[in-house]
Amino acid sequence: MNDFLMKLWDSRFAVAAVILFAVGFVTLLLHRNLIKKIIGLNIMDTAAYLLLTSLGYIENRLSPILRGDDTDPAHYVNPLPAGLVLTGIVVSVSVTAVLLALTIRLYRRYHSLNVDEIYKMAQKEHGV
Amino acid sequence: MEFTVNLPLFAAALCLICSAVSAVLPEKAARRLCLALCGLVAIAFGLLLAYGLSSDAATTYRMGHYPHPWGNELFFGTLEPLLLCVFATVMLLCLLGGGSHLENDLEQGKRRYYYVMCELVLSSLIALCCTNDVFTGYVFIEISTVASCGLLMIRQLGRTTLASIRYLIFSLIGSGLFLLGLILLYAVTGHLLMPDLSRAIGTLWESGQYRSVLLTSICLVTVGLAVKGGLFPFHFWMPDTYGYATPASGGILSGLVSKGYIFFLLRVIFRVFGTEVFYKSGVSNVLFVLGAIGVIVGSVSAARETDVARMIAYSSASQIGYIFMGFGLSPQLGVLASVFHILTHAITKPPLFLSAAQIARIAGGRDRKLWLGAGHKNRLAGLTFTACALSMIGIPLTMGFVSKYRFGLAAFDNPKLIVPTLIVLAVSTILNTWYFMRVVIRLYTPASGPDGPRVRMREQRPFAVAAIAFLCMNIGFGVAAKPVVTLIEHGLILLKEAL
Amino acid sequence: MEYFEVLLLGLLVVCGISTCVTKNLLASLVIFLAYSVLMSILWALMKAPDLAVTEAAVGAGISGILLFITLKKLRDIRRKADDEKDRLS
Amino acid sequence: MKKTGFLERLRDWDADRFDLTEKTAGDMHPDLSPKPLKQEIPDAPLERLATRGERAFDRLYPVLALVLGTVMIVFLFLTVLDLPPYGAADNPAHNEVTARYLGSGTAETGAVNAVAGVILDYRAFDTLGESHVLYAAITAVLILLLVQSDAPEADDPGARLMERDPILTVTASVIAPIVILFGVYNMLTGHLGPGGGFSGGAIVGAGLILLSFAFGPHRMKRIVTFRTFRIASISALCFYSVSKLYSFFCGANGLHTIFSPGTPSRILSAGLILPLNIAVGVVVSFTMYGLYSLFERGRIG
Repeated sequence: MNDFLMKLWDSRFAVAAVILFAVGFVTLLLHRNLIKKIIGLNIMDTAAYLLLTSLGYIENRLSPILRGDDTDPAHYVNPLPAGLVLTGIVVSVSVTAVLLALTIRLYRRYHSLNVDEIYKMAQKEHGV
Repeated sequence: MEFTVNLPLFAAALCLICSAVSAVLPEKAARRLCLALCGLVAIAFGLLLAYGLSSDAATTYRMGHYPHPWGNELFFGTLEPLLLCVFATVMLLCLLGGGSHLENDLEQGKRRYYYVMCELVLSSLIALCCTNDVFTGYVFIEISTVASCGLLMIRQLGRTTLASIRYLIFSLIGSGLFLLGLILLYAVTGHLLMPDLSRAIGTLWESGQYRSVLLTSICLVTVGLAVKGGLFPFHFWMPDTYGYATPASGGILSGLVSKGYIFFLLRVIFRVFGTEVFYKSGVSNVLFVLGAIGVIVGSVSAARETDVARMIAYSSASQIGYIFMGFGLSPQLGVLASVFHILTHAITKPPLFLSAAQIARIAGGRDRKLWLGAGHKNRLAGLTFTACALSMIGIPLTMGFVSKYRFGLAAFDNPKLIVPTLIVLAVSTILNTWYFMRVVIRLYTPASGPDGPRVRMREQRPFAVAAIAFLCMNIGFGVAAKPVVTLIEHGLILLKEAL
Repeated sequence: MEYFEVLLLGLLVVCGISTCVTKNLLASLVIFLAYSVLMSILWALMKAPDLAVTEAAVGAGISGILLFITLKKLRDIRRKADDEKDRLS
Repeated sequence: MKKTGFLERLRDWDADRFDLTEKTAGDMHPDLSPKPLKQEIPDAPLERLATRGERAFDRLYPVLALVLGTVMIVFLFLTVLDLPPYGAADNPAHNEVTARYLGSGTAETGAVNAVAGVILDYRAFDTLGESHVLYAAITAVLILLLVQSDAPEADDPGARLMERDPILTVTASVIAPIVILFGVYNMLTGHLGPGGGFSGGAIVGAGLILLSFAFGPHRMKRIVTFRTFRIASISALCFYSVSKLYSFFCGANGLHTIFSPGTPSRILSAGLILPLNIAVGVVVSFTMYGLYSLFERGRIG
């Protein structure tokens, strides 16, 4: 038991990230409301980024902004995950914008945010 | 000749630059630029293919000053140039053949953005097929997702907007899973470049360390890309997506975009996990089962559909099932059949969408009941539809026959799966014949009413050019299958060995 | 310091779950912004200042603005539709 | 009388209130596109009812998804417990790759901020793709929301009201310049400290949005029009692609580039990183403002 708790403590960030990832995933997949889906997507993505960032952290080290002549890699945390996450954040904000624009268009036409309702209406709809 | 290896970089960068420039050009110029770009890319990869064949070795191309554990890289042997050459040609022909529909379906003033999206899709296809770095793959997957969503929703109907939001949501689920898989891989290996990852994974697998993390990440990456490609339980966005988009987009989305993800998955299997680890992990069996179910379910759904465009879209779902089934069969003949089927599908599906739209225009709708005798009214479109339907069924001399034959051969590569594979092949061929022939027979049944106006060749010249080119490619690859198969075989060996 | 981290993590999970289950869209949006700010603080603690700045500007800033504007737009559309319905009936 | 208490107003945002399902699809305003498009081919299956299989699937779907979610949590939970511990120095993620980024990063790229060096020099292809994701997104939003006719301003009563709000105007005129200045600073010193093109651009974009809130679209036209938006972001993107093409090409063929790392920790150093940060910043700031403007008004500027 103690062993398990130690493990849990060692990977606390990963555990939190996984819980958030699953919450976001289920919201994105399950929730009927489009706005909620979008928020779920954002939570899923940020949870993945949290996991990635936590991989780069090393205790008692400095942030990866090199100070003076001190270029000893053993003094800084890992800069690669931060770079990847930076890229990822841009991607998720772009996708969020597209999804929101699509939501506005759908709402203008169907006056609903519920995907199932919209789907039913679209099937009933005549012609265009 | 040495300069040829720079061509993928130039092609990708040119696509990105053109996509930016297209947004400010007049619409006609944007269209010409996009067509010219597709042609150029096709020629560039044709040259690269010739270079690859003459040098008989794969090339690792360093992007920038830093070699592989540090910087980005491209990797290409003979398979990638072949696929990209075909993809760029198909895109060119789709845009050419669907041109008249584009003018009807797209709002004036926004047409140039269509070409922006096409160029972005092409750039992401190049990057996905050539990259040697998994994270670059992730970024370009996202470009491809957003751009293909743009191709879909630019026809501004209620249905397409709805279809694009569903498509986008499923794509994002897929890329989220893929990203998580990458992160787990990074956590246990510390690498992102394919050769280093593969080496690290090999060592870890042998030592048995982090076994569960490796297995989970294999599952996540495969499932993520399979969701994006449209494997069975995740295929139901397909009919709306492909069926309601403007025909050129339907062709591009079903023929090329999903193939980009699938080919990237193939590269990940071969160059990151390694075929041994992947086929030992058991994920391949899941792929086989889902693929086989997908083939049957897709065919059954297609047979129940009366709207021809949606029927073709469901048939895409079943073709994708074939491809994943091949992945599940075996890393040699199975994958070979799958790659050939990628080509088949890319060359056969777009003309089906184009000719269906062309026939629907003369017949007054896409419901097959309206299509009575329409084959006489527009002979070329009828002929194209019929020929491509025959190719989908698998009549000799067409590409479809070769890929079915290769799947049959591949079945004997995996003794446990001979019977199920053959049953699936037989059932789906029967269903294919049933639903395609039903439409074709209707096309050529003389209508009882008065003859309507006929569409002549010169009224649809761009479509005629595209259709004839597609048919020539189809028959050409079908007749000369032997060298193509050898080429793919060789390319797969290069892909695996040049780590 | 570690306990502060764990506290933040706990809050993060609570925010993440509650933003997904809240019925009210505005409330869930505000919670989402709190989530983004917490995330940004965590990244600052993890010695990734670039990410902290970016997440504060993007997650809590731009995404928030876009979501708010979307909600406002949706409400305007709904009101217009309601007015139309009242006029018709 | 309509109650306007806080809670009552909050109720206005309830998720269910957005679903006006009593209306049928028939009598809805198809104000989806400003101009009706020429439509030749009616979409065929008009009264296509869901097949039985589809309906069964609809019912099973929530259950399936929930099961899937639970299974996923359990699997991932078991997996991450096996991950290397948080914060340890000997994790597999800290290997020779990182060592070079940190050890020779300043000498090779000239950037003091190792993250900037990684994303704009070592792994620049990713970042090139990333800015094109943003570009694809703004193009998609343009397709969806751009209103091409000159819509009357009366569409937007909120903006006019706010134009007269003195508190907002005064506050914004004090704060917005500071925000924009900070964004520009952030953009220009991306190679020296935390920040860079993306975060700086987002901050500048937020400043522009604040200005637009306060002063309304009319006065914003002096700063940003559709023309400036297009020219600035497209030339920045082209500059980005061309310069990276040049540096990739030189790197791959072992040629000497005209960009040198310079003296680290100077403002004019780090070769291409500073110009690239500026280009990314321009793209991002205009894109962010453009997104806001499209969402709010259906046009840019």
